[in-house]
Amino acid sequence: MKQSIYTIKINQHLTDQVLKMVLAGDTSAITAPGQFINIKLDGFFLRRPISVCDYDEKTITILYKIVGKGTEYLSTLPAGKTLDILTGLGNGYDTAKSGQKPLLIGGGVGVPPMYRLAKDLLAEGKKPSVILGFNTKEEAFYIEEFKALGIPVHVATADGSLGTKGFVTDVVKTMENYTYFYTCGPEPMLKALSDVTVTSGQLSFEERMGCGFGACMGCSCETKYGTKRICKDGPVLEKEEIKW
Amino acid sequence: MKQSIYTIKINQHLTDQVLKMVLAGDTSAITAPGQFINIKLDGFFLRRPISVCDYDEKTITILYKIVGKGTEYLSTLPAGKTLDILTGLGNGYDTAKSGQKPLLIGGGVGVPPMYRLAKDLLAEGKKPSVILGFNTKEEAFYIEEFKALGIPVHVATADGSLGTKGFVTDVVKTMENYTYFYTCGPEPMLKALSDVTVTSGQLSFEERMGCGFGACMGCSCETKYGTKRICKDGPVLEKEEIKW
Amino acid sequence: MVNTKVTLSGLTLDNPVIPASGTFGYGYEFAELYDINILGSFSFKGTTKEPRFGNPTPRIAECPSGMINSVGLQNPGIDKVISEELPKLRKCFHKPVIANISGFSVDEYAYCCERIDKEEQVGIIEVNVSCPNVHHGGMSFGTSPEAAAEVTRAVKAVTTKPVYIKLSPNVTDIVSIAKACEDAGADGISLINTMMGMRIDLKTKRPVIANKMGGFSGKAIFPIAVRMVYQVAEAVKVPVIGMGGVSSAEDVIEMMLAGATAVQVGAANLVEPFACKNIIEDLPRVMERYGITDLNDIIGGARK
Amino acid sequence: MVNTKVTLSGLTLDNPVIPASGTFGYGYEFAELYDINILGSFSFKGTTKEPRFGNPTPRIAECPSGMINSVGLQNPGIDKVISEELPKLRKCFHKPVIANISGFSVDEYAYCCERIDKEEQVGIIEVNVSCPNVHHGGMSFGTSPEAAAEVTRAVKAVTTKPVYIKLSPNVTDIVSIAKACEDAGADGISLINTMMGMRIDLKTKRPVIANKMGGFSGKAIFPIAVRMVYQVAEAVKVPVIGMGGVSSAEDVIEMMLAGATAVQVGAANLVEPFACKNIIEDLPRVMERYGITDLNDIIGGARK
Repeated sequence: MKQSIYTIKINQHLTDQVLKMVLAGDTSAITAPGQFINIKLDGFFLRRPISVCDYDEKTITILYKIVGKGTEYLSTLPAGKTLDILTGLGNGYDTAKSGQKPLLIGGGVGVPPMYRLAKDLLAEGKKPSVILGFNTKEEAFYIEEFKALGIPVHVATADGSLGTKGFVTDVVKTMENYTYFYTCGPEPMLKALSDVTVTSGQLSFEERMGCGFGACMGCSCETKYGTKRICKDGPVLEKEEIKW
Repeated sequence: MKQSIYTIKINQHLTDQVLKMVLAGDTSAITAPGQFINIKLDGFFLRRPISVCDYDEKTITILYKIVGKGTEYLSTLPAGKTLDILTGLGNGYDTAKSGQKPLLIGGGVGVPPMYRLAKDLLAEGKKPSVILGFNTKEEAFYIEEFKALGIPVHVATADGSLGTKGFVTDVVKTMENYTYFYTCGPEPMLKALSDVTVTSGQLSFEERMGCGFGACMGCSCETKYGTKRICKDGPVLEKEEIKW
Repeated sequence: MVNTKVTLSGLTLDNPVIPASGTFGYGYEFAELYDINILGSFSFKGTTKEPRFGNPTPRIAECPSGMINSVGLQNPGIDKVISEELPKLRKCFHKPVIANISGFSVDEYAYCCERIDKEEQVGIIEVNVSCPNVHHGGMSFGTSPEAAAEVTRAVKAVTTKPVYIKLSPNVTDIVSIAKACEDAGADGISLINTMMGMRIDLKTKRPVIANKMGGFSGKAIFPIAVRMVYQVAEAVKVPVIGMGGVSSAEDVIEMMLAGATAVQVGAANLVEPFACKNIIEDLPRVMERYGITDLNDIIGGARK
Repeated sequence: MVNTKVTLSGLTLDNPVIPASGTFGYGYEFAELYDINILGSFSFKGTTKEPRFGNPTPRIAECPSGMINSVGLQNPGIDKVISEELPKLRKCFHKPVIANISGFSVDEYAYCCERIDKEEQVGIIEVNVSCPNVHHGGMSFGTSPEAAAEVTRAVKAVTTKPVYIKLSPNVTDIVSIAKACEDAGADGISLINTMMGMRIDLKTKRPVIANKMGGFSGKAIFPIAVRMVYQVAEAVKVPVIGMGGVSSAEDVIEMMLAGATAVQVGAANLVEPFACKNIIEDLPRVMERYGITDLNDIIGGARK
């Protein structure tokens, strides 16, 4: 983990409620896809944890949804404004276990971390496929960016306004011989996926956090291998250890 | 009283601890010299009351000293930044009672309101003289501006590094046939002045305020004519009514 | 179209927003700023039998997200309030007001409440039991169920209008005190009064407040107020007026979800003179945002 | 050159800055960030006889200038703390630590304190009496002078090291409880623990915290903490460790002026991982700014 100051380069709407923010600064603490950053916001006490969508030597890209006053304030910040951020938080996904044809499943705000994960898997010479789930076409985002990676992209919307009508699980059921799965999204989706998937995999969980770096025990959960902190031992857990 | 948004045009140091700020916005609520404004600052609960040094149709000029975290923050604000301010607060000085040769006495942060007061008295065809008191030459400010009004300007410094060595009262004792006096400054100075002055006059008081517009009774004081609120019935009181 | 009307002991308010006692004077400073008849009601400056200057100054201290005041119940006394303040107030406020009464003995409470009860402008009598009891070593009436109940009984015996007891939060068991007041005949409970707090000036190395300690209010105490309103509303049958750090329409809704039938706005008025006006204007929009069509539907909703 | 050394019951600290229990784990998360040996000491995670997962999640809520937590004393239990945590801690922290002990019965407090008393890493035992007493309808030990004194006596009977009682602020009369602990043999008093608070989610219309209420901490409660530290330090002869919303070197000095001999930093560590390091580095400069050459000169200075 590192604490550093970042400068907003881009902060623009992708949909009515989802924005893309590009932050310039030290990215050396980020060690795996699926990790998150924790952002200090003027006028708020707790930092706001947001998963990393992508990063390079000089910038971090996050895609965040306006869900409360904090993210609402974040959405109003202009390029050039600086932010105090903790980076390199959480365990992230382990790409070593993916096998040759891993399946990546992102639901809503769970979509962003799948992007960097897909890039890393491709870099390792693997052949990932991605399934993106949204409520409606209006709420869908980043589909083109995933397609630009040159990987199979399946989309599901609850109202059928885009791609398959239904949930990501409906698409997963149609997929064959995938070697592993990685997912991030709302807990009901994660639960459903751990039931319908035929391989083992890694699931990224959300929980209200105090510190985001393992100090306060605010976001603990019980696993088959004992108590874990979502912020430090997670957010990624293995299918086999999860107690539903 | 009016609440409005103002834009900082100038915010520059006059001395190590005293700054001049020019604010652009609605000045229609200001009705008399010696009134003050109450400034909302991000990250602080209470507004910060500061006396008006001068104003015109479009701008307000304040001179403020860094005395705590609030004014320290104020001193860091760049031109262009906007502020939520209450204007037209307090009773201000009554120029009608001045006579032909009023004496204006400002001590330290009590100097600023004397400037607009002098201008108004001049505009009424009177012949004000001003006495400015500071601790040292380094802490002195606005002397040239007062001289530019074409009025007699006497300066006293506690260490004698500028003007008369001593207090404003030492200068007052040497003054002859003034018709009235107006003053603003630290309470010990006000007390001393009410003793050495040979005419009646008006004194502006400071007190920790809650609201600044008469609602909370935080800054009450007892006078010979009953209880008054420094923020609403003051800050200017008449020599005769003050209970020391 | 949403409904913001709520009813306190038979008194229907256009909306639940009520400026808290001591932050709105007797109304006129604010009447100069906006038509205060948009308010649900308002609770006027705490009134005592004798005129009071209050505590020595400084009486005000800055805090993170709040402030400390030690005004000490400055007021002109019950006689002048009835002979001068209420007639002046009648000119700018045409709704029933909440008469906030303080005392330093049971008799003084009863005396002032009996007097104010006869004023037709008064809709509700709000009894502040946070004052020290001069007959019991200055311990606040509000810190003991027995003392709070004694005041309640004495006031109820000489009044005809609804009596609400305003409780102090500086206690171990707010519920037992609220219940004691209800059992003693209180028509409703107002909470919370200010928390006892202190700041020290690093330059002078002395307390900022001349009286050393004072009443801490503002956004900072909102989570404590919500907790106590929730606990008390769960325990009593009479209506609860919630207050403590309320400064937005969202806060009003949160207080009502905790169990408040109406909500008072205090310190916010002092830093934001238009706070109540803004809250009242925002309320319908915020209600719609959270799918609320009638405020009466959400009172105590968080307990369901 | 200024002196920041202070002494608690014979234990001299390089500076008065101590991370508060529950905000610093058992130290290693922070040891990865900076050399925690710069700390005066630190109070490790509240430890109980049995391992505890704590309360259901969500356990955290945002507040103005603060936060609510309802972690519920998650800890591996006294056995594992002694067999695993302390040996790990010894590697990154070479000073005496403050052992924070919680319990749900007098016997449990005594059992855990007797065990931890034998660990040479432990310099002070800090007994958290804010926990519910399972033998008395879950009323917190810290809300009654008798219960707090009973815990103090039981712990003192089986320990050799200085015992500090950490008090709950959710009481009517903090002084009577502090005095009862002192009379029962406490070597010092730590205060304040968190305030009971609650937030309600306007979207779900339910409390944010799964347990409904939780402990409110952060800058927001600082004025309440300063007031209680002032009151307690004035009333007892034993040293007081002050805490509650401390987040800057200025706050440390204000707490000491109120009467604290040492100061704990809690919630600030969670939002500012380098909070204690920053405070320790700022302290000499801030002391000079306010003309303080030795921190021992200002302890209780606001009372003089």
